[in-house]
Amino acid sequence: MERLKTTLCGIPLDNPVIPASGTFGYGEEFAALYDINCLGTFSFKGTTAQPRFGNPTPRIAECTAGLLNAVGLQNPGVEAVIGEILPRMKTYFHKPVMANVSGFSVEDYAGACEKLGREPQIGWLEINISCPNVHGGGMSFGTDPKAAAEVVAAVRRVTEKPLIVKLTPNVTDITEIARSCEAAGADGISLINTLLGMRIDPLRRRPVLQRTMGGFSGPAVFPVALRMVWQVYEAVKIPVVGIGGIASAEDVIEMMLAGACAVEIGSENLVRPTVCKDIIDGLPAVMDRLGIAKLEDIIGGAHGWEKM
Amino acid sequence: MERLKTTLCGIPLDNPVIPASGTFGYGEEFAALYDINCLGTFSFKGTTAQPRFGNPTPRIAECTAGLLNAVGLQNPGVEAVIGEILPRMKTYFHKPVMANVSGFSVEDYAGACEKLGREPQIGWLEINISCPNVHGGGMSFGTDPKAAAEVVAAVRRVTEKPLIVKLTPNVTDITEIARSCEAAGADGISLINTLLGMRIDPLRRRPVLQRTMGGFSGPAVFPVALRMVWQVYEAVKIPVVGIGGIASAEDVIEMMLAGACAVEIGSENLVRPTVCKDIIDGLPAVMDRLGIAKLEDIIGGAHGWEKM
Amino acid sequence: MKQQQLEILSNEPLAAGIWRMVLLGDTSDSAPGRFAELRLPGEFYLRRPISVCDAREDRLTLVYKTVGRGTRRMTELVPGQEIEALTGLGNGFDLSRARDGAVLAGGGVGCAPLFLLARRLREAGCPVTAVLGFNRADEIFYEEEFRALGVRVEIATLDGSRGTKGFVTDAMPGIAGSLYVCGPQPMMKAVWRRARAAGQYSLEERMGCGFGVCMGCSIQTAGGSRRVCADGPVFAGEELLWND
Amino acid sequence: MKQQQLEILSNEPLAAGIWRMVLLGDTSDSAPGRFAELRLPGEFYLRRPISVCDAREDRLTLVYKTVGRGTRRMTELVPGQEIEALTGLGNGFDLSRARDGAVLAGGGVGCAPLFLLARRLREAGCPVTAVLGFNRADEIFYEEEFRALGVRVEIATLDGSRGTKGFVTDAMPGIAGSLYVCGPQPMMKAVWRRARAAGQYSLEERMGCGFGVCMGCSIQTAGGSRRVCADGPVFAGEELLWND
Repeated sequence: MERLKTTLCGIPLDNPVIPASGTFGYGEEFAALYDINCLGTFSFKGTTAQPRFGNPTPRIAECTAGLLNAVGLQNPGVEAVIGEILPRMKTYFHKPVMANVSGFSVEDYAGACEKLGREPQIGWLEINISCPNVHGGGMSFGTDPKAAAEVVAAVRRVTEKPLIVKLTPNVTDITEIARSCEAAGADGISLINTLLGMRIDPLRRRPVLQRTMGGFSGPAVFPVALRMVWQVYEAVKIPVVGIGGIASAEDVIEMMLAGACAVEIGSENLVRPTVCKDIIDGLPAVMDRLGIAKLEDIIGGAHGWEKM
Repeated sequence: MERLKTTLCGIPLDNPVIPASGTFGYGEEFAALYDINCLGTFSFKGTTAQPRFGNPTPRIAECTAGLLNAVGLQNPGVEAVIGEILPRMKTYFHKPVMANVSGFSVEDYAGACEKLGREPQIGWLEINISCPNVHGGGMSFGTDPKAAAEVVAAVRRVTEKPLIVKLTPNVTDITEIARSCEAAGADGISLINTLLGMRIDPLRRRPVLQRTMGGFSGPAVFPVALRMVWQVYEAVKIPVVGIGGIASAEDVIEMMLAGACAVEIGSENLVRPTVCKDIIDGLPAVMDRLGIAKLEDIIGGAHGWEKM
Repeated sequence: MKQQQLEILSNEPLAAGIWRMVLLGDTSDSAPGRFAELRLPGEFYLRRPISVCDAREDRLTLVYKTVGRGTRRMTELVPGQEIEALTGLGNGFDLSRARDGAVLAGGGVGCAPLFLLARRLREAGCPVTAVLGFNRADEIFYEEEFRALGVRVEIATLDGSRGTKGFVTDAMPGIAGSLYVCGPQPMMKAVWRRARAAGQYSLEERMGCGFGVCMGCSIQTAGGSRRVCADGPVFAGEELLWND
Repeated sequence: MKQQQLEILSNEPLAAGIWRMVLLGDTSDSAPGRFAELRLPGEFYLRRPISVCDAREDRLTLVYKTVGRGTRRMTELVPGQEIEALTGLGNGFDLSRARDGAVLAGGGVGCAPLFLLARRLREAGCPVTAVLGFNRADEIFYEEEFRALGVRVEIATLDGSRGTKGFVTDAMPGIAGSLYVCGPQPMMKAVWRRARAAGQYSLEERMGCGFGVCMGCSIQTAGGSRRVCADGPVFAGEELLWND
């Protein structure tokens, strides 16, 4: 449908709906429920240079309108992703896919990105400098503009593929990090990753998560995500992908009005497995009600309202 | 009831339940619904040196499990609070009360605190260095450890009353600010103030709030608040007051297990006006179910669980 | 203010985009111009403020416009369901001002609170004229109900599909007696410009609590800041700053 | 996996802290040892995984323990209500392993999934012994239902208020045939230590999605990492790392 089309770093998308990394696996479980080729694309499970088991359980805690996770980047490693998973993915997904990459050093990121960047099905590399669930990795890059720039610059040198940097919201000034990534050569910014959160089991008098804290996501974080998308849209010129608590077609439109050219849907996939398809199917009727002809027309459309 | 008693900076409280500033006015509206002397105490509407009307409307936006506000410290100013409001308050509230103070300069804070500190009914001064809804004030003190320390030190010089500093969660490292306030002479830390958030009206294609962004509060923020209370409890030796999304007796207990010696209840007062009384009444049964004899026994009780 | 459980007796469309809900409960504090705050089931955190359209014995009638997710959800509530409410909120209209007669000017769903006002004024023997403005004929509601009270009714529609074509002001007779106004901001401003007389205006504003503590709905007036929910929603025209 | 609306037919207490819910829907994918994820009304974000206790034609029986807010909320659901569910989750028990006979060891609410397993085994003509352990006599459920299938039932209670005093292991006969185990971690560990034989163990773990995508319930096994929800919940005893 023409009116849902959008573009992400030069690559056209049939629609702006992208399942977020860590909530969609490699798409196989969802492909059993619906044809996932209806998606704009999807961002597959965060990949690291080496295979990782992740953190001990419990890794999950429930919250009002969301959940905490402390999975800790469980994945089979970049070699297995390229050797085993991508060949299989071709059989059920026929569009460019987004590879989400994490690391513990600049070299980790660059190494994994170089390898993944060579794979033809990979359309975008999404660099996760925001994982709160691993020691000494991920999030520490995302809270320091200099460290973030180093990672981006190193990855930039090893691939021509569009480079999207996924930011953590656990910072005082998100625009500082975003600008630093743009200056270092990023082609896009996606945000937000999870807020650092915690729950305690009052009966056992200990944290619910074995790792004490975890990443908080779900509809509860939507207002924080929307605010940061708005701020980053004003701070950088590269495209912004909105992530955080999206659960309906209306939420997608709010994110796009704030400045997102596409959106990623995370937690909601876990509790309503067909949510992405439902949102794509539901968008035209919501657009009609709101007087929106084409989604591309409204990207950033709520900025500058004071002057109207 | 003996088992609910706690202590805040040396002053005994009948229970840990404290309505939070900005959600309880000066208590009069609630006193019409129930006897507010059942409360531990309450923190009254944020007071500034000069009267303030605050921001233009709309000042309120709804969110999943919470709301945004951009009230902007509307209050009649410290002179009117002392001259008109406190004399009336004596007639319906018979316990020490907490005065919440905001400002736009170090002198503002010190001036208002000096005056309020002399009032006999004021038990604690709660310095709000975290208001996101005013230009050049509040939150900028709360995001910089040095500026926070300056405010605290200045207020410390003008009053002997217990000084509680209310922190913003919109920072990369909450413990840095908390330690800085402790070093500057604070007697306690209360947290969290609101998360900076935003909503957009998709029909009118503009932010819902006239001021674009506002403070996000409600049950949605509880996991973030709990995490920060946990972190600050480990970072400082002074008492911690837990604030953020508390809506039930179970939430109070979770906060106390994380390290809070008392809690403030905010947004929930707006939608369930009797919530504070309901929680106080409900605590004993919940404590029975969880095997808690006295609330004071569980403060910080979930720390060190790994060693057990 | 009273916190109570109300039982839904009926909930049905009244006109295009306008619904009526009748509830069973204590209506002793539901005076003309006051409102109730309803707690909706589901994901809605804040209550919904809805003004009282009528209150008779234990029947509370609320008329509402479906504008967002919350009011759309309200249309799904069915008879027999209970709904938690704060009732008796706001100051309400001052009826003692109306002596020789009253003119009631309503715009759209703002006509609803004027109904209980009209009924009470008529019961006191006061002659009442109601000027009711709508966008189109299919949005008109309660015309016959007003007439049945013995109220003179003038209708205005923007597209001319019924009554006078134009705004409420185009259908307003010369002001005779007290003026009571409720409707969208531009409509009330137009009435104020036309009348420039003492009159009571019922405002609408996004609210947090609805009972005066959050300062979410504060406005500046000639007499200082006022809370629309607790000091209003009804204000004297000369108190308001019309920005003109 | 199937996403479907189930209608609640009944929901009642079965023993101390143990409830049974019978639902109407498609049970074609509800094999022994599998589970359903229920979406609760209200403030609960994650679904609740509940293992299948019985499935006959269009009746799905779930037995659950009230441990937290979610399961307490479940007890408030009433017949006639619809509940959204993902059904047919997990691998389930492998019945083909049971030839000469089966021993089923259950602890507390972990006895529930053993019931459908016992029924299917008995229907296939397999002799079945069920060793059911509880804390106290008032927590025992389904003892007669197991016996009615022609199952030999041994009861153990921790406080000795019924059957053998002690753990399930204290009431276990010499293992004859295949072993199927479901219960709390310490109980399963005790059974494993006692048996050290091939056996199938049904694990419990906090889950995010329940269908294999969030990696919330991953465990390390002898054969590498496994997702309890999608690769399990049933694992061979020798696959599991018992930390002993």
